[in-house]
Amino acid sequence: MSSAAWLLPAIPFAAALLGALPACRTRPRAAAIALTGATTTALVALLLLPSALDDPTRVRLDRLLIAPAGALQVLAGTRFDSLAAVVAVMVGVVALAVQVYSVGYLHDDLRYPSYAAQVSLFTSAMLLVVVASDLLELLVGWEVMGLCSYLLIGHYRELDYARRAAVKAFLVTRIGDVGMLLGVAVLGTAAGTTDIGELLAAVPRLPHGALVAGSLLLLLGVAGKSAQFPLHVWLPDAMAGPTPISALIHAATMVAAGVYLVARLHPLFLASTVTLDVLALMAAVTMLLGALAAFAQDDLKRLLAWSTTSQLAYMLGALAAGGYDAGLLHLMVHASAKALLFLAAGLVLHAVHTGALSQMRGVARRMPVAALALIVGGLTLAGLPPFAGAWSKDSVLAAMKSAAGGSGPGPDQFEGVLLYLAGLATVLITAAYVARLLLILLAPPAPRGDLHEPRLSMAQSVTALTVTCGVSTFLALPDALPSWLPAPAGAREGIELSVGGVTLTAIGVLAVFAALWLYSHAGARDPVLLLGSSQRRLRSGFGVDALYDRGAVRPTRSVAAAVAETDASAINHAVEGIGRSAVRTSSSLRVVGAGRVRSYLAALIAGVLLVVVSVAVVV
Amino acid sequence: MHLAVPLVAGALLFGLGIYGVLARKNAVLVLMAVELMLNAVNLNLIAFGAYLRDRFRTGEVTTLFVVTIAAAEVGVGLAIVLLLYRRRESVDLDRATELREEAA
Amino acid sequence: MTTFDVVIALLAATSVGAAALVVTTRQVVHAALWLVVSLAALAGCYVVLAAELVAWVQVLVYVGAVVVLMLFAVMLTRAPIGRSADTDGARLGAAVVATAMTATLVVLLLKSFGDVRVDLKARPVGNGEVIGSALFRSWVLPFELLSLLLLAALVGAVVLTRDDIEGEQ
Amino acid sequence: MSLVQHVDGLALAPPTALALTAAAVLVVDLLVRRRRVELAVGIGLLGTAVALVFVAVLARGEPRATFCLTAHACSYEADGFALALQGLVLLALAVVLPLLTGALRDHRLPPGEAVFLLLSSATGAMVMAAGRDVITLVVALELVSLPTFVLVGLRPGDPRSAEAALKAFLIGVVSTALTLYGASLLYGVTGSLHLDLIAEGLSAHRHDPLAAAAVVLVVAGFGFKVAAVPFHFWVPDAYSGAPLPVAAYLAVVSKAAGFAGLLLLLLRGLAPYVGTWGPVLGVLAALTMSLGNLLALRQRTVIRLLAWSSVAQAGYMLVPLALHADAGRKQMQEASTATLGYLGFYAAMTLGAFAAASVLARSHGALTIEASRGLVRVAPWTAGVLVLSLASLAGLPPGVGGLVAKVVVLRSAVDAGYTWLAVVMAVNTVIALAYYLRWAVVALSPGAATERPFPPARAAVGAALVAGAATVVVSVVPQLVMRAAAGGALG
Repeated sequence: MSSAAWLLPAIPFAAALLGALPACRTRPRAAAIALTGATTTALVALLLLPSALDDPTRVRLDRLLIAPAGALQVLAGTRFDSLAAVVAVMVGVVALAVQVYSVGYLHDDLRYPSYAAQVSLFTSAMLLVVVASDLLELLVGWEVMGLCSYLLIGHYRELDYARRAAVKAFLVTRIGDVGMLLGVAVLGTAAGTTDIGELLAAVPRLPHGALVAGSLLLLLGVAGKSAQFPLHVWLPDAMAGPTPISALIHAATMVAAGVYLVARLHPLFLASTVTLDVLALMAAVTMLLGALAAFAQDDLKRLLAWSTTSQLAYMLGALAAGGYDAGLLHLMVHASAKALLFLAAGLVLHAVHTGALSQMRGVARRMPVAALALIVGGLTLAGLPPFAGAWSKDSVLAAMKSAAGGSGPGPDQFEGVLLYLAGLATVLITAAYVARLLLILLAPPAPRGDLHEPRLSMAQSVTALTVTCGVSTFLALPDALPSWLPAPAGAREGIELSVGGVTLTAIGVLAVFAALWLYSHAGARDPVLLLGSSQRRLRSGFGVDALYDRGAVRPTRSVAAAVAETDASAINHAVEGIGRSAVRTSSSLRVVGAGRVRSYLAALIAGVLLVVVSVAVVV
Repeated sequence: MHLAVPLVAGALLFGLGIYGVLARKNAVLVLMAVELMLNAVNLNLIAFGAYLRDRFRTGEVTTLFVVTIAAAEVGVGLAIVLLLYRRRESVDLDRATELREEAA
Repeated sequence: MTTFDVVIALLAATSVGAAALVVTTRQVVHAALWLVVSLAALAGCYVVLAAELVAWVQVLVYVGAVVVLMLFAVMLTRAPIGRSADTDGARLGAAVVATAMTATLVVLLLKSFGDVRVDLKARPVGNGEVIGSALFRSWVLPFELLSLLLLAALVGAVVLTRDDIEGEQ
Repeated sequence: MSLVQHVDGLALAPPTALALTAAAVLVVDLLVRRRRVELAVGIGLLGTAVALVFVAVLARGEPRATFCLTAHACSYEADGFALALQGLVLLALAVVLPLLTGALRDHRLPPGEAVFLLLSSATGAMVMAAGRDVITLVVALELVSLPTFVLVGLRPGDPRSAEAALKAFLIGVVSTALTLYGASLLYGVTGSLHLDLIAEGLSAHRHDPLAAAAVVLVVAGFGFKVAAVPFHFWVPDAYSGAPLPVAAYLAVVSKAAGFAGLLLLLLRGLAPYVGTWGPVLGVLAALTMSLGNLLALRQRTVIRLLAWSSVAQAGYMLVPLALHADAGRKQMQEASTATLGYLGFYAAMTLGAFAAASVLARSHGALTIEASRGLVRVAPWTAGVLVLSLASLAGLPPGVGGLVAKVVVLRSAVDAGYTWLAVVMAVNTVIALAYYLRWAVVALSPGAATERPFPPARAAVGAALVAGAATVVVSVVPQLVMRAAAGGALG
């Protein structure tokens, strides 16, 4: 039974391999392979779920490869518990929806076969992260995901900005990955193992320094993957990829991986207050920044992207406050809501051929499926009862509140208070941008002209599926999840739901809705105008990008400029993104290779002499 | 006998060899300088052998090996120099710079 | 100070002086001849240090074979017999590096072995028989390896200088 | 006392088999006139296989030692360390030899002599792994090097080949001279040239500046072989002047031999002076990887890119040797495992890249990186091997082998307390990513239909596939490599 967990990453991997074969590169075959793979994966995940939930405390380990003893103990295996089972179902279902949807969405795209294979690989990598029993193994999935995101975001490679966005995503997450790699090295060294179970068991006896350093470095990786400040800059640009990919990246994979890692290693993070402080601050900053930027966007997909950044910060904030179940509940709820919103957004974009919100006034009135999906997803995101968002948000806020009270696990009280305040403010701003989105898309009058819901039966059926599936999950999850996912020792047990809290939040959200509705009705104005001149600043995410641009290394800027002027050799110029200084150094080093053997010899002997003298003096 | 006498002589030979290797442009002259360096090694080995009275005769045996190594090196080295001369009509090391880092 | 000191100091000084000429003379052929002097003086040192066999090998192999090879190379590459300008390059840098290296080595050697005396009267003689048996009792492996090295060097030198294999016509 | 040392024939069997094969190739080549290339390479492969069988037989038994001065000082030991490296050398040879066929035919090189030289050099590498005294190590070093200088200069009619040979030769002999001078000083200080006896002698002279200088000097020749800064200058010039398979040999077998000697010398003979050489090697490792990667960034030709990459990789392999002054047996053992393990992964992925480059060289002539555009259309399998190898070298999945190797090395740096070195290495892996991926992207992107003056040599494609398969194997079951590396007890 336990070894069946291998199937989860293996099936989509096989689909990716098959899909990469030249013989399978025709559209129908590629679609058949991708869909079969995704369906089987989702089925396996669902089949594995009941037995995992029967006894939520049980961890099923299966170690396939056992590397040599001595210096390096690398165990590769699966670690399948209720957490992995639940997240695997989420990944499997969203991936299936995305694959089905993509068949229609990329109907006229010649590169569909490779795209489908890449999505399969992406799913496989995420599932490997989910079931990995060893940090090194997890790292493999983690890196493959980075690679796939690069390929998929850059899918429209004729478009400059798509290539730029792909390189940017890759480089920025890669910066985080370096931290991650070092963190794994530090923790593995200190604990003598990289096996997740053994590592967690070893947490109490780890030296404090290694614990703090290791967890902080891991946090860097989390920030990269889950798009947290200051490494959040890649996510809004990643919208350059096809819309289903945005759904996949934003809902179930990639960004969820960071949150999943923190949940997976929750006891480790809880053991280091410094790390929790940093995590709490990072989450507080990101959630506010993301929500404000989302409100100010002019572009539908960018709005959703910034919203993802903000909501991820919410989950991480919950985990920082020790609210294990609260964070994971929000992860699930958000995954369904975001998938729904993105797939609906795809329908709208397909109809109006633009991403600009100003061109979309009222379009959803002519598109019932999209409208329904938008309303369900939007209200869930805003946290309005009876949708599950209300419960998940409230439980997150409850966890933050206890952290602010200084009780139980979590960051220091100061950071706790900050986190709680940011959380409260974010609820209201989230309500505001959701209200704005809905007002624009649903406000009368409905536009005239040739506007209809695209005849993508696939897309419609998926949206319908997601709506039903979503609604049921939304209503059922809050009840069941805590009993499914027993919190690890040290974390807050269960979910604190208070009808009072939910009511208060709901009243706040409704007040925001009403205010904006009144405002926009007063003259059919976009609520964003409320921001006045600060809109531009907010839209650019407080100019963090520009700040990076102007920085000494000018990473993103030169990548962008450099990539723009070349074709497929994007990576070539990513070099310059890492730093023109590196290339300049490299050029100046050319002197040492000027071809004269006598200078080689002189440098050689002088080098030896230098070392001889220095060791002779030191000894 | 002062052990320092052959040792210092060896160090001087070694240094002269280094000078020759670095200062000479003619490849054959560089080879001669390398021979000086190897002979400095031999002088060291023989002097230390006399001082240590090693029953395995490590110093002298190693000297014989170094002489053999030097002979093999000279054989191959001169063959390479002749090859270069046939291609370039020159044994000037400073002119053998076709292989180099490209200008940016 | 013993007679041995005087003799060996004279021989060593001859060798070093000749070596200095090897690396400074402007005439390529002269350099080869000074090399003979330097190496022969070293052979003298070896005799004083009781390494008879090594001294013989020094004369036979180095002076007899290596230097003759060098002279051949000088001729074959048509080096000018008289003074030639293109023998040297950056001499100052070379001198600085070489002097620094020598000075370091001399200081370190004197620090460690500056006051060590060796009694050469009771020295164990290293004639052919002694060294030969030491060689085959203790050092067979590198000896065998050297035979392969010499064969490889021979084949290599022949391959490089053969004219008839220049392909790609 | 017998007149001749006792010799254990079985322990010596692998290098002996290779040396005899080398001689046989030479003789057969003189006698036979037709199909000389196939014959020479075929005999070479046969000998390699026989030697490999001997290595396997020895690996199943107890460690053996022979040519002993006393019970404790032997010149040759066929222990786990030696056998692991000998196995590596032989497997690499099995890829290089088929690669050589193309070069032998295209450039009309003398097949018998070329194979003979290659096998002699490999014999030196085999003995280097098992040698336990400085004389044997230095002679083995020469035996590895001298034939390769000739092989580098073997491209007839090409002055660049002669220049490459000259540069490699001069830097090689000067490094050897430094090593020999250092060895003579070590002999003076410790009274012996056997590694274990040197270690005893050095323990008695803890703080002798002369001994410290000797330690540095004696490492020089091995620094040349592994291409560490500042002995690396010959690498790009020699690789680009040499026939491609010879460059592959230099990058893998010759480098492996250098590391074998370096590990033996440092961890066994010079262990008491770890406080001296540990930090030095840390600095050298950082310089080597940084310089290699920075210069690789700007290369436009395949060979120079691979050359600088091999310099950078040598830097990574030196990292475990950066040990602290109080490092004990256990740490040294782990350092040896880490370097040896990295070497194993490195060999597989580098051979893959070189084999792919050989196929390219034949089908494109000019070897710029740009020339590999569209390779995926022309030769999909070769492109696959190339991309896999590059991903491995960069430490990216699916080349998990490279990732494991990097983690092992990184971990050893953190273990030894060299956090700064770990940071330098992490930055370097990011830089390296750029040039490896750039090439991979070019190879994968569609390009103009390329002209192909030659069809790709079947042997070269085969060699590429073998190397690619090896990379896949070490990526799927990295513990194979690590176990072999960990078996290498250093005495």
